Amino acid sequence: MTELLHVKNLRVNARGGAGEIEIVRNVSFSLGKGEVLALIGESGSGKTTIALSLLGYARHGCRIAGGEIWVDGTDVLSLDDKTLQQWRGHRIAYIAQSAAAAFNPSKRLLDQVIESALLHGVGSRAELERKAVELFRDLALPNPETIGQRYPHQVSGGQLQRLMAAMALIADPLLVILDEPTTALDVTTQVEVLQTFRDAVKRRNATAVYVSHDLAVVAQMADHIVVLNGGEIREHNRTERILHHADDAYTRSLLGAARPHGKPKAVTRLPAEAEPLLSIKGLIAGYGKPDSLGLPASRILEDIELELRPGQAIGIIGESGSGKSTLARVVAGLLPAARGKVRFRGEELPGQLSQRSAEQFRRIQLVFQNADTALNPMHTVGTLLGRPLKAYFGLTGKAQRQRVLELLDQVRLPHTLIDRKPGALSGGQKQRVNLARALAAKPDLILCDEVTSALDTVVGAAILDLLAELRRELGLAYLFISHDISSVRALCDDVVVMYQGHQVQTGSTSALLEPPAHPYTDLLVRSVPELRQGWLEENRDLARLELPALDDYQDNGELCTFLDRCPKRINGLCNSTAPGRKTLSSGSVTLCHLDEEAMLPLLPVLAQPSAQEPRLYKVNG
Amino acid sequence: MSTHILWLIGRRLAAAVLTLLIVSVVIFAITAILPGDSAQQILGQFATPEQIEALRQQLGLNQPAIVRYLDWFGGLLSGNLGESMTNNMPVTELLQGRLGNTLMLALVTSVVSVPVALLLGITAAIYRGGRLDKCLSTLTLALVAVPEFLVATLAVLIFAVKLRWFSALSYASDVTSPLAFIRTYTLPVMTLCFVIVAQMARMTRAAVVDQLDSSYAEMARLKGLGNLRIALVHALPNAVGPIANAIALSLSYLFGGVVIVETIFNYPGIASLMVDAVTNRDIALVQACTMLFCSGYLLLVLIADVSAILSNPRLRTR
Amino acid sequence: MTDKKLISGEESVRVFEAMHRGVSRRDALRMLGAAGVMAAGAGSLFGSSSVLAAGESTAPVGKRGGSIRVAGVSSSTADTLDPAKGALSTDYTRHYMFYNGLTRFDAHLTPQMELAESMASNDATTWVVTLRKGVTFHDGKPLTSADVVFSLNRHKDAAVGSKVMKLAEQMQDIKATGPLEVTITLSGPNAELPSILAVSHMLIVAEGTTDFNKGNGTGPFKVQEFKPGVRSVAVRNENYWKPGLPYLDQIEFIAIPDEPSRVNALLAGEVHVINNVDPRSTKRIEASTTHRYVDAPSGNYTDLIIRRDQMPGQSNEFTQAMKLLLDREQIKSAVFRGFAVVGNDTPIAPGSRFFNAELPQTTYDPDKAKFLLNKAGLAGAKIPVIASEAATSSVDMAVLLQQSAKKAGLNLDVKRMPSDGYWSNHWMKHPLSFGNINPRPNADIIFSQFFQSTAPWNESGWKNERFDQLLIQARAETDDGKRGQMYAEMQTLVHDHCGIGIPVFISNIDGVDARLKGYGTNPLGGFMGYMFAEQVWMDA
Amino acid sequence: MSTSVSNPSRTSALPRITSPWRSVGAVVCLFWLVMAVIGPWLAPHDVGQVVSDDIFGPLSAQYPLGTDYMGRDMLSRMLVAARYTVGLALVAALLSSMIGTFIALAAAVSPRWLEDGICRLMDALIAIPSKMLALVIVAGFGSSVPLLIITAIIGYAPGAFRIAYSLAASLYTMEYVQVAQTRGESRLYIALREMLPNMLNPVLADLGLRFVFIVLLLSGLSFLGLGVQPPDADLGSLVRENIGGLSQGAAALIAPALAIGTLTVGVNLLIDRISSHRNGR
Repeated sequence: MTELLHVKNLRVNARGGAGEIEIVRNVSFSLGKGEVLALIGESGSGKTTIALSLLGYARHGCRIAGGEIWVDGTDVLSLDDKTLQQWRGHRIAYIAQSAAAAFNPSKRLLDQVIESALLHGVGSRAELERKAVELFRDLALPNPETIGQRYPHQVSGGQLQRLMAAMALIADPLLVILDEPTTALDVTTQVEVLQTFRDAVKRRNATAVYVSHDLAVVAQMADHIVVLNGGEIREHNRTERILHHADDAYTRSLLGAARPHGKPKAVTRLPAEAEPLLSIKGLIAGYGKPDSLGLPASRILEDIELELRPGQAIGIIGESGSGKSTLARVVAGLLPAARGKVRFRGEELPGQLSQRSAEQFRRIQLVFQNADTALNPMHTVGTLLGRPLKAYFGLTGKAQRQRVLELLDQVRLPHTLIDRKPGALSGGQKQRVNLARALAAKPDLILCDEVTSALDTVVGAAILDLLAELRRELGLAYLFISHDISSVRALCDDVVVMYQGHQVQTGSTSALLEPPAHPYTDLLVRSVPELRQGWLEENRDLARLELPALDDYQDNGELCTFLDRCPKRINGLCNSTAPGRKTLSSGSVTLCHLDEEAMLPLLPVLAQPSAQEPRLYKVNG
Repeated sequence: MSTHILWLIGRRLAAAVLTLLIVSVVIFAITAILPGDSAQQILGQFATPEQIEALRQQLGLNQPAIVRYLDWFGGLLSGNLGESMTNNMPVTELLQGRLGNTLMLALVTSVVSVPVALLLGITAAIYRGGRLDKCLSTLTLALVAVPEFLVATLAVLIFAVKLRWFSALSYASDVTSPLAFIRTYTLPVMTLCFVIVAQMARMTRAAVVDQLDSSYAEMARLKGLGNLRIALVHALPNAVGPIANAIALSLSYLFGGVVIVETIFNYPGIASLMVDAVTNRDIALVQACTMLFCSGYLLLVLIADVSAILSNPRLRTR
Repeated sequence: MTDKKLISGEESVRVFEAMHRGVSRRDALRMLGAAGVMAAGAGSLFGSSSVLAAGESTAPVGKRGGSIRVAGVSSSTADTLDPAKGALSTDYTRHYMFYNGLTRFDAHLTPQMELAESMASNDATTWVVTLRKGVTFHDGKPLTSADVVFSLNRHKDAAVGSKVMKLAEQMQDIKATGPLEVTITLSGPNAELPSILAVSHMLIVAEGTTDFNKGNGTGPFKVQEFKPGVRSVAVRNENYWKPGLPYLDQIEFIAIPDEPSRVNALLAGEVHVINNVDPRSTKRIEASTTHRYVDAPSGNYTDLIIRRDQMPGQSNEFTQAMKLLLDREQIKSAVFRGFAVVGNDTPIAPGSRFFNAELPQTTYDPDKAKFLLNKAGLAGAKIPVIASEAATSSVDMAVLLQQSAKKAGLNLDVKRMPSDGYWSNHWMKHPLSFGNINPRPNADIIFSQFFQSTAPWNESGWKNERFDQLLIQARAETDDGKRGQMYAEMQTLVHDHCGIGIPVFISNIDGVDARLKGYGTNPLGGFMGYMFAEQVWMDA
Repeated sequence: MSTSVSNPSRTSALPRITSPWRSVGAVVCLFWLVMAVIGPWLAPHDVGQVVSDDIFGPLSAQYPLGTDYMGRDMLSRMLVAARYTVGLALVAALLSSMIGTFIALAAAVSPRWLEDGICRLMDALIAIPSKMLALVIVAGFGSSVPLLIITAIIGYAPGAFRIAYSLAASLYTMEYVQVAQTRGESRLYIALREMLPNMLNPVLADLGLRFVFIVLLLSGLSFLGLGVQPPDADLGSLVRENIGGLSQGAAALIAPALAIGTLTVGVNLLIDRISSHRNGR
């Protein structure tokens, strides 16, 4: 196989406060024509920096300090600006992580897709437009003829990502660079996009560099894997070799973290009749002006029923937009419920913050997903943790400091951090501080809103472990909101699956993950890529589900919200009446018309996960 | 244009009316507590108390301020801006010619300054961090700091007195040919440009830089587009919102803020009319001018907001 | 002299020049009276107008044609074409373009017959004014006695808001005693009536005029355009009653309040005449070959007002000390760059009629002032002194006074007030402040308006019985020598006791295009005493 | 209404400027600050004293900055003027920024109706041209130093409000603010401790421009015959009163004009440095 890409001793420096720091050190690798190479590593490993270097580009504050990058016999780094411009988008194409951000919001999609090729003289506008439509069709985009006339905000995230691929492929580049192209997508969408990417790459016999932090995804796409850490190559090998016989310790730790965390921790359950800590009944909430019935214009949560006993952990799982964070906001008092009752320790929990008692404030703590925005960047760790101590317990001075140090111990942070500001902490440290702040209140209930999703796999796993430990030590109850099934599984006793504001399934964690289940739960669980090659091929059906035909119907807002995507929908039933709650034999409650038989998987699962290759329930992030 | 935008404009107009109402009360209150009234001002240095009393009676200044305000307001509702106290001319008549002049000066200044400001701002943004950017930044800052009467006087001295290229005075009524137009407008427009270009350029730069730092601009670079094309075709349309707002703020200066330029070039505009009106305590005229300035300002901001919406397909097509 | 039956323009000049030189008042009155009596029957014999014009100017007769642009100092919506309301030099200048008075001032402030053919009185109390025949207003209406009665009576109506209401009140009765004859009865004798009638406010408007913006007068120019606060355009009145006048076809009159801009506009050739030139700008005008400046000494003064009815001005020593602290020479040189005449704390300018040259000149003497202040117990006191741009150069003068006062151990605190509202809110209302008085045509008017105990504008609030008696006596005194003595004594009283310090009389400086001819000076003010319009021509 | 499209980023109008430039800013500011403090004592002559017959005199050993339109020593006048301009403009700029920011914070944490009311009132004040407002106030009440400051505040605090409000409104939706809310913190605490520290950078950048505007306002007022009481003057008035010397390029005119220029550029460079320093931390 001819060698298309050869990277030799690549070095990239970043300007820092005290001179330059090397962020990519002597990286060398090569890639044959028609092959796919994956760059994998955690944040800060230099994988994106290397990918951008392949285009002769370094971000603001960085510079390519040395090395050679040979693409098809030309050293990209030796090209002048003009020629480099000609190369980019023409010979080397780039697919960015977040298509939503990488498309210009104020220009039509088609114009953006063909812009680069048009400028590089690949063809006339008409030719290129024709070609774009071809590509759209190839990439399984709906309405390929007209979708190009839309603006970025008018298409979904998965479609944008595919449009980005079309933009990259339209000039038939020698080399395609995919930078975490599915990371920002929901798990069910990710499968579809991965399928189309894989097909498009295979069909064109394109050479690609695939950047990702997700081994399971990479396993589906790449022939070779380069494992990066701290700007250096730790291991470079064929995919199957890395997956099965990793040489490097670091690679093995990555693989370890990517595997699901052990079985749910056995938690001493309180008797069922114990008074629930939190109970939610018939909750409806949303945003916008209330109508004449007092219902908000835009309803986010519909008829939520939930009971959380002291010390229990309930996972709330669903895609973005499913309303899971809104639920946390209602409980925290940031959003008053329009209907329904929320009771805490047997007392009704007022919807307005101003009506809540100091005790209620203290007993319920909210931990946000993104510690960057949840921690005031201008306060030190000491202040961040000291304030709740003063507010709740009146602790000041020495006593306060003492307790802050205890809290740092509790979240396994060194005492030296006490005077630092969040900006000087790592992502994991920030999340620990975020957690410590909640613990400072000695709460009964912590609302965890996607607390691990912004973190690297290894760090996220550590936070999960910490949460589990704290729960054991302090008897905390969690409302654990996540889109990541494996973290929920690792931590929670029960799971609530949400879809577009509806609670489609509720049950114990173990019951949830096995059929029978709500068709959406089924799709969700099966869409998580597994850490083995060939999984994507086996699950082709997930990408293009054949949906049973439906007669015309009118949605009065009460029909099943999953109707338009449901592979098991029943004409005449699902499109005419609202689904009701149903208890399955496993104890799970679903919101679906189907009976248990019908809920069994549509297709037999071909390959059951083996012991060596446990299923990885990883949605994204 | 969707109903959404119409609805938004409608709401804005309603808020603008409310704002104007507040402004009129504020202005009336201020002029009411100013020492002296128009009777004293009209009669001047050598007035006798009897004369002042008689004139007050005649002008209705003896009534309480609230009654006078309501009178004025009633007149306003019936479309009557009132009469100037100093020379008994209807306020509308006094405004007529001058409003045209003010708008003309504002228009010419905008036509010159906006492109220049955009050019400077975008250039600085493209070369951000570079030497050119720093020079432009320091230069614009220094320009902001020069008092405009100095700029104006210097310009007159050089271009009108020494070189005799342009006219030292600017009379809208003198303009009969394009050449006369240039002679008349060059110097005041130049002075005003000095004042507002710097600010607009800085804002433009900031807005464009904001966009150039975004992922889509990086993507455009990785697609092989040149700096200029990225700035103009990609960043600029998305920076329209903040830029339009900055331009609106700067241009609103061209209504009320140009009193010094009007004085030096003897340009009969509304700003100097208002200074007169304040001096003469001519409340109807003060109110009318203020209402004009504020309406102008509110209108510009509205236009800026609407153009921000129109430039953003997400808002436009909602 | 008394034999003369007729009085020509030439002669009238002679009469008033004679007055200046000290011809007895009675003689002069007789001269005028006789002429007036005769003129009633022999109006047609009155010499040609050109003779009258020639009498005023020795320059060669000018060229007709041409239009000029003139820039004054202020323009606002308060600009008016109603002579009664004229408040500023720009108003006066415009009024003299469109209207005529019964009399007019010449370059020596001597009243000349204008619309009046004659004014006759035997007792200086009842005056018979005979009007010129065949004079028409711009709208074609002939001038009659009714117009004069209307014009003069207006001033007495408080609702009109006339600026000369006080002055007009002495005209107890004004009635038409013939189609071209008006009889004015004064409340007391006043031989100065002809000069009172020459002030711009007394210009004659058509009977029943309510809208003055048309400027319907009998003057040399007609209104083509009048926009308050913007400009006025005056075009030649082809039917002007003075044959051959005016010379110019058109005068556009604007205002440029900013002095440097005004000078720039002149030097750039945008305007042909400007007034109120800063003495510092004369060098620039001098440097231009196509321009010149006209320096006109005047009776205009900016005065330090020491209220005698309040502390510390109640102290004679303090008042004297303040006058001694005015460094007149420095004010003349530093503030006015020499374009001023040193004053001696009396309102009569040196060189004017009745100027008391005997009075010892007060000079800057900080030591004596210090002694006086110590005596008054005011050493080291801190006293505010109020000034404003509204009173010409008063701020600079106040600062210089502050410096001088320091040497006498007096701490003055200069407070600059905004021009806006200065006259109504600050003028004469503080123990120490500055005022500014424009030139008045004669000593009687100045003394009556600003120094009589009962005068509303008795700036310093002093009360001097002797002065008040002398003022009344002087009006009725027909012997010129005696009158001169009276005025001299009054000046001494003012100099010694009044709280007014007049450091200098300020010259008016106009800037003119060198092609403009016939441009002279007048002590009344710039723009040839506001009356340049019909006298100048372009020699292009 | 118009508070809506206020992009906070506009406040960071200053580009990052590299280090030698930043020290220039600090040095210039320090220079002027020192001048403001000790300047009047350094003045060789009294500020109102006529020392020379020569007006608009050139630079000379005797009068290092020449003489002014009355023959006064320009150096002495400049030294006094510096105190006024630096002190007055600095105090006024600081106060307007502070007041604007605090009103903005109050509005952001207030109930909806109050927030709307405050915005409307501020809008009205912004809509009135500041020079006009200044004119009306100073014309009416004279021009003492406190009144000049109040005038500048009324004129410029609404502008500061506008920028601060758009910042505060977006900060109010930040998660750490929500955390504080769910902790039951008072509005005052949230405004002062959670939001304010995060607004300081853009508010500082805005302060720089506001300072420039206030210096200009003072000189503009002196053009209209208002401003600092004589014989003292601010730098703007010095430019104004000596404008007659423009045609001969008098030092009396150029010196204060240059002073204003260096002062404003210096202040903005310094502020730029402070904010980037804060960002770095």
